[in-house]
Amino acid sequence: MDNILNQIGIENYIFLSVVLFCIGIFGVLYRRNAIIVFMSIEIMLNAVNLLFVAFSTYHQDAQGQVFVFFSMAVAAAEVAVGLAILVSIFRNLGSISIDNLKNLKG
Amino acid sequence: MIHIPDFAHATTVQVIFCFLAFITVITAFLTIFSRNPIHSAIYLVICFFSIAGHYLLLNAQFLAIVHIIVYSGAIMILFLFTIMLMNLNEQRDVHRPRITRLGAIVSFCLIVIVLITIFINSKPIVGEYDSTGEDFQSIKVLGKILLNEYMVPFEFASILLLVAMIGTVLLSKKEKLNK
Amino acid sequence: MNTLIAITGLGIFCLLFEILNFRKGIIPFTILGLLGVLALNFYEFGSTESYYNNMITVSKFSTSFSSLFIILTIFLVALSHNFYENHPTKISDFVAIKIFLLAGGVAMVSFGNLAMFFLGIEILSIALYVLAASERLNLKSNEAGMKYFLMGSFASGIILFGICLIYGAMGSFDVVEISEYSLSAELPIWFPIGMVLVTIGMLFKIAAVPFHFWAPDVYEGSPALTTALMSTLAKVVAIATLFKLISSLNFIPSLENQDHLNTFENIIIFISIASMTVGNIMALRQVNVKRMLAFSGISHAGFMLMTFLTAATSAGVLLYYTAAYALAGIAAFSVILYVCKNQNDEDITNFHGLGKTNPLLAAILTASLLSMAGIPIFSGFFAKLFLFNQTIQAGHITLVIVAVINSIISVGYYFKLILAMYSKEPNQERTGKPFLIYAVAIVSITLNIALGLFPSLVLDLLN
Amino acid sequence: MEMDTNLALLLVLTPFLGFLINVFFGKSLGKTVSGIIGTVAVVISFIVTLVLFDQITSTGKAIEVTLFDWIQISNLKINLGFLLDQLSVLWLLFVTGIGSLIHLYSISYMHDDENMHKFFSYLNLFVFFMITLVIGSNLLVLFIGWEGVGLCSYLLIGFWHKNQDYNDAAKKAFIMNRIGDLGLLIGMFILGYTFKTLDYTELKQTILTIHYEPQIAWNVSIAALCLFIGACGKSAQIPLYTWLPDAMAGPTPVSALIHAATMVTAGIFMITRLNFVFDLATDVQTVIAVIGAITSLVAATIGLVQTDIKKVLAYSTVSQLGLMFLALGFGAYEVAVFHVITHAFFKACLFLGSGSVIHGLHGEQDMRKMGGLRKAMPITFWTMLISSLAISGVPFFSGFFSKDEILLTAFHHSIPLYVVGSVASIMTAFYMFRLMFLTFFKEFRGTEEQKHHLHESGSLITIPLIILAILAAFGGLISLPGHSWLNEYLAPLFTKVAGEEHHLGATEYTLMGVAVLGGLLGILIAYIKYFKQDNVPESDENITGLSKVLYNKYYVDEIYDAVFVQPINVLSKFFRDYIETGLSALVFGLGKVANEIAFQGKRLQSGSIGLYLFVFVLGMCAIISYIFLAQ
Amino acid sequence: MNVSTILIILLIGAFATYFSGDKLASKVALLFSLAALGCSIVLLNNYNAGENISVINAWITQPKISFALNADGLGLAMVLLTLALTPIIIFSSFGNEYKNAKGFYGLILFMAFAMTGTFLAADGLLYYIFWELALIPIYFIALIWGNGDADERRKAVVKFFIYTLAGSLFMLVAFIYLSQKANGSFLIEDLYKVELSACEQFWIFLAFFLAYAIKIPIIPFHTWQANVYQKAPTVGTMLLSGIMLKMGLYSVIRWQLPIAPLAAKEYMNIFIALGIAGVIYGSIVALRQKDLKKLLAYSSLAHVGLIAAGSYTLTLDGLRGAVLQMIAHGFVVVGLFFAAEVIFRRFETREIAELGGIRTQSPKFTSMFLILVLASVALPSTFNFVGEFTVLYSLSQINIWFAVLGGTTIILGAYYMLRMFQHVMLGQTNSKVFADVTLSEGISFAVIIAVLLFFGFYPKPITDLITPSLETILQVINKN
Repeated sequence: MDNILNQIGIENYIFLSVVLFCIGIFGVLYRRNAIIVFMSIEIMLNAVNLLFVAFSTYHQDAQGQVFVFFSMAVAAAEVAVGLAILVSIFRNLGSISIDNLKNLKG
Repeated sequence: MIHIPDFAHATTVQVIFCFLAFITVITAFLTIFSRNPIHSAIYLVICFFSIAGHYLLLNAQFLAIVHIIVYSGAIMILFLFTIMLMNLNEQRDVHRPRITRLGAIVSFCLIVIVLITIFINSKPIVGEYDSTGEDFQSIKVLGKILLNEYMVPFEFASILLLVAMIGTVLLSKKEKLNK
Repeated sequence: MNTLIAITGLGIFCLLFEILNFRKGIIPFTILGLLGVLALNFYEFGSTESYYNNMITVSKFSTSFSSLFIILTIFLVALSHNFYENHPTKISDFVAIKIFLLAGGVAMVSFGNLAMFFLGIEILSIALYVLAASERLNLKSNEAGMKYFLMGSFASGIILFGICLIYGAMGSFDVVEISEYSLSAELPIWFPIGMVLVTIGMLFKIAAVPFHFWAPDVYEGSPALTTALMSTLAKVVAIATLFKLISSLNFIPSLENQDHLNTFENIIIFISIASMTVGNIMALRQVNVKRMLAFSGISHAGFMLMTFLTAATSAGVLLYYTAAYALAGIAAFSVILYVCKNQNDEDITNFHGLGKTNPLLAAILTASLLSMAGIPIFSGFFAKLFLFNQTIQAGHITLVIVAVINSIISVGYYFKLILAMYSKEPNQERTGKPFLIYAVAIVSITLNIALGLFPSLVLDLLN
Repeated sequence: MEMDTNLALLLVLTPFLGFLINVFFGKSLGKTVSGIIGTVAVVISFIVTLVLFDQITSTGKAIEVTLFDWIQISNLKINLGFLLDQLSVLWLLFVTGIGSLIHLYSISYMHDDENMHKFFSYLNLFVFFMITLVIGSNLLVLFIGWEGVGLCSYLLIGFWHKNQDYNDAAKKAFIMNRIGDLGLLIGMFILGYTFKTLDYTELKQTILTIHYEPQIAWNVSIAALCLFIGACGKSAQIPLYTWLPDAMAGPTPVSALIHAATMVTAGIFMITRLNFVFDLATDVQTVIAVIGAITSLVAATIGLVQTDIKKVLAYSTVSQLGLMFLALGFGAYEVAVFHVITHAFFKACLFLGSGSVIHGLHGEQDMRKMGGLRKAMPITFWTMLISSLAISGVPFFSGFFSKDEILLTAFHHSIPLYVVGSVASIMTAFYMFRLMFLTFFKEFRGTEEQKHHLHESGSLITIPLIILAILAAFGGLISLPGHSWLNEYLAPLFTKVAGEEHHLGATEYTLMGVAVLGGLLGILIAYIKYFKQDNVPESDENITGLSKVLYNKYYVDEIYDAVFVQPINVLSKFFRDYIETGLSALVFGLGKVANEIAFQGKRLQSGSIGLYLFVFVLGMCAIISYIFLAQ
Repeated sequence: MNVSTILIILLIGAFATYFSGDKLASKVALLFSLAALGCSIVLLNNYNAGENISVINAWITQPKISFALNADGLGLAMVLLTLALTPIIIFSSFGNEYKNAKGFYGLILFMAFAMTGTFLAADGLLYYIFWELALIPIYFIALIWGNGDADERRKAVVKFFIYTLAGSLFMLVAFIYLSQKANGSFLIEDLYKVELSACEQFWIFLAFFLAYAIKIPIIPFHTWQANVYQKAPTVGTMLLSGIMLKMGLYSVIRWQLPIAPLAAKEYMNIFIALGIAGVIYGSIVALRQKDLKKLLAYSSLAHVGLIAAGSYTLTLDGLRGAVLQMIAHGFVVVGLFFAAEVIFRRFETREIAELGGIRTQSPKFTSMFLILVLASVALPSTFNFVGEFTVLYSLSQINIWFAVLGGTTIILGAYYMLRMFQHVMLGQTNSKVFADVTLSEGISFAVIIAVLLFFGFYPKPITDLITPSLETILQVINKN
């Protein structure tokens, strides 16, 4: 079976995931809505996952794909905990804008 | 060296890749720029699907399925659920100060430029990508690796999920305060 | 490996205790269990083995740091008794989370595969997010949890990206393999980039400048015991892990091969100086003790980073420094827990007149602060001494001089607290002498002083 | 040898013992007993001195006593030891002798003072230190005594310590002395460094045998100059003389003993002692002569217009000391010593006499309020008259011989200085008789109350007066021109052919005549002005012109105050208020700067996650680009 | 028996005092301090008999740090000074009531422990540890039992602590650097043997100088001094001025000069000049002080300036004079501060302007005070004269102008001290009652005065004790 990377090139995958990763970073910085920020973080993680798979193909090695499973587990756990925190903030504050979280400073 | 796409002689795979990449990037941006969180979530789902498409393109079918199940199926539902629970709509989104946006854009450009430049400057990967022809990404192989070599991390991931579970319970459980 | 299994088992037992409705015994049992684990860990000391396809490698480094983590966890669990008095239904959760956190920490220093490292750091982080936000009705706690979570998962993303690039370069997650490949001349640039990204992520965890902003806010907002945990256990785990990453992946030799070493060292020096300076100067104006200790922790992170300049030989120094710092931190926090119980905040005014109302605890807090400031006979002094010794040996005398100047600045705020205790009039009555808090404070400060009197005990473990 | 040691110790320690007894038990012993103890202590010393004197005159050999090593300095060895030779025994004679008389006098004089035991203890301490000064075998032991007598002078000037003016005077005396002491110390350092010894005998040996190089000659000159500064301080020479008149604040016996007869001659003693050093420094000798002459003239002019009886005597003392230095400057040490002795007699007598007057008037010292005391106090009057005649150089009184020798010496060396000295002598005669006329003649000008109580003092006061008057009258016999016992006695001390006996030729007799005439002229003017014309000095505010300048002592005190004291005080305030505060602020400033940075930094720590992440990303970019793009 | 016995006695004493309770604390502390003094005298005898009373034990292997206490004549002399002054200081405080006396006296003994250790330590790091340890007790003594406005006091004390710590940390860096040159050893003999280039010596010298200049203090590093002296309780002031300053001066002789002799020789004149500038500056500032303790502080500044100048001459006389003067100054300054305390006990003030007229009420006290004042201005026949003379003599060997300028202390010292004496003790009888000195106060004074006068006439025992070790140090200095 031909390696698909011969047609696309690993660089392109790297660029794609770098851009995607950076979009995630951008989202985190750009949005004040905590939910969207969470989503941006998910985009970052997915960018990495994509790269893992690409590298896995590049090395013809399954470990990269296995790692993606762990990464997914982590993402799920993070989202669960994050949303739990978000919910309790929403209950206390009535808002999920991270701009309202400025009590601790100085 | 950067691979300049040669659209005239593009293979199918290349066209699909470009298309998927385009969708991924656009929907990712749309996720961020949408005013309505629900729209964001929808765009994100599309984005995840396109990433699953990439996985398929890379011949990682099992992973693509899992990806769709976990992300689109579980995580996004969790998001949507929360959004609806909080009854968020676009009016709720507070005004973003210009300086924030500027900062975000600046840092975005900066990091993209830096990373891309580094990768471009780096030694190009020369030659053919070797293909052993061995099966390395079927469910069977993955299962073997995951449950043989990676047994400990696999178990350890369960601890991670356990912690997340306890944590979530801890954060949401009401209790009688005996003060 | 056995240690890790034992710890995990202990965590699950803790959860079972809740089901069995045996809350009262949970803390004594856990402490006993942890002592058992500690013994087990000692038993493992000296052997160099790897388990399960090299997922976990046990070495002197990992066992000695694990022992330190276990000891710290014992103290933290002991402190939980009084801290969670008002949350009887949740106590098993809290204890279990701490135990799992310890498991994450142990995994982080004994990883043989980057997957273990990543999972370990995630367990640690998620447990910390939960603990930070654990006072669900307290907005400050919520905010702290949220901040920590957002920034922490951001950092996790970066670490993950770094791991991915390392994998891309090496085609493996195995530490041994990576360290072998990393010495080869034909190395894609992905590897150093990946390493740098992982390093940045870890620098965030240890709160080094400019990735430190979360620390003061989170330390201030979190429940005091969580702050104690973050500033002692979590910080120590992170720095030890980063040290292990950099040294066991042969990162520095590989940089040397590619003529990047100089710039990398400059970065370390810069971050170290910046952390020390920012931490110390910012701490000067703080009135919240937890916040002050957060900045102090930032500055100590700067000091600890100095060991990276001599990574080949400085593992013992790092162990000593972290032990000295963490023990002093535990002693300080146990006093803070006592003083600020039933207070809204940890403002420095709460400490007024402690020297009169409670001379023993005041003395312990003073001793721990003096240790952090690096005054002789406390182990903090020897830690700095060995650190400076190493660093001067490596020829970075300017860095040492900056560190010295920073030590001087640090005295300024440590003494603010001491002054408050001894030269102000007491403003409140404190009753009760909770046994466990006293015990933890006394034992930890005694250990600290013992380390100071016999530094070779710890220092020679890793030499 | 053993015997000598014991004698020397007895000599020194008896007054010290007296001091200790009076300090610890004086109060409980009662005034009279403590006075007697003090006196007896000095008398014993006097007797010991007589024994020693006898021994010295018979054997002609100096007695050296070494007690133990005192200070170790690498190339110097300093013993605590005594040297009893002709010079020191001679000095001891009048120190202990006059000391005994004054102690005796004080028993009566101080009887009304509640702290009489203290007075005696101080006096004894003074005698102790003075003896130490005189008999020390090296410069450092001399220095013990030197500073010790300064201390006693301080204590005794400020004896009436409730009056801060007196305390000021005491302090001034001590500090001016200390300026001199520094000179002395420096002189010692140079000597020690050049000759590796401070012991008189060894020093003399070394100097006589050493090979001369310009450097050593230079060192010796500087050392001599420094030593002379020391002598200036102690012996009240220009520019360090202003303390002596102020020192009259102390009780009169103190003025007699310390500020006339003994302590102030320490400078002369020291120079005489080190004559072999000064002989090598001829330039310095010239300086000494000039300073001595000027001092004698300046002090005499000031003395002309003073109205305080003790001040007159004080300036007279300064003037006479100036004359002694004049003699020293010409290397005529024995002449100076001769004048020291006669001066001790008549000046002590004058002071004690004035004390008697003051005692009789219950503390009044202003001559304008005296007058006509001749009848009420005949003994005082007669003894003082004798002494005044002596100081004025009236022939055949002791002062005539000694002063004449000085002027003679001066004439041989330098005519201008001779003239200055002579003028000073004429003035001396004038103001002394001015004093006599104002005090003892005419009508009493004080209050009725005082007049009522006028009486002659008791026998304890008059006996010392009489003895001193006799000595003042006949003391000159020890060194008659042409046949000087004193010169022979002192001869072993000097390196030069001792006291070039002035051939008594026509010049000498002419000069003698001139001096006598000058003295008589002074007396005559005083007679005309204050007896014939019945002038009384104006009250303070009416004094004008030159006499105002003189009355105010040429404003030297004010000048010193403005030039030295005030600047130091201003400097002190400046240092205290600005430099100290500034330095302190500098240190605190560093802390403040750190605090200010912290304050600004707190604003950066704004609590905004966006900002935090922004910095995070920027930091990350910076690190990555530094590592990978910086090449 | 070796010198560690003294340290053990003092350390045990500190704890025993703390646990003996408030009532007994002062007596227990006195007892232990006297025991330590006795022990040190026995050791002195043994030392003079040629017995080896030094200790050396391995402590930390890597870097090589030993628990090495070396008792040579110099060290013993300083230890004797410390241990002789400690009982006096403790005894002098019997007239005061202190809150929490057990802590107070415990800290005093602990400080004596640390200072003794500093004087004995023969390992750079051990020395440094003791040096720093001595700082902590005095910090608390000044902070808790001090007087005056609490805020001002805090400021002064913290400044003092940070300032002195700042200096000594640079010394630590120098030590580490040196040990590296000495193959990881901190032992003093090894450090003496290190061959350093002129440049290295310069920096090391400077690092040491910073530590010592602040501790001694030499101008312009003295700004902490006057305030702390004023604010600290008198016991603390006595400890600081009587003993702690001497730690700095001792260290100059023991550590700084032999380790960096080239630099010491090269820059000798500058450092002598600094010391002498301190003499003049301190004296002038002292003139116009309003507070008695501050005045004494500045006088102390002047005196230690002279001692420092003497040490930097690098001559045997200079060193010997410096050591003699250190001991003498230790006693005098303790006595003077005690006098200030005696006045304070009766009048509750130290403002010079508010004092005066004490002499009529208490001649006994006046005499003792006067003797101390005179000793302080180095009247011959007091111990101080011996020291000052020797120092000035050594200065004159370097340059006569140093001696002249340094000698101004004789004049200016007399000026400010007598001025102070006049305004504090003399003048019209004070309207407030000045009770005569009590027996215990009298004993303290008497002991100090006896020491000063005895050694003023017979300093030989001390000179003989210190000279051999000073000669050894000079040999090290002049080795190349």
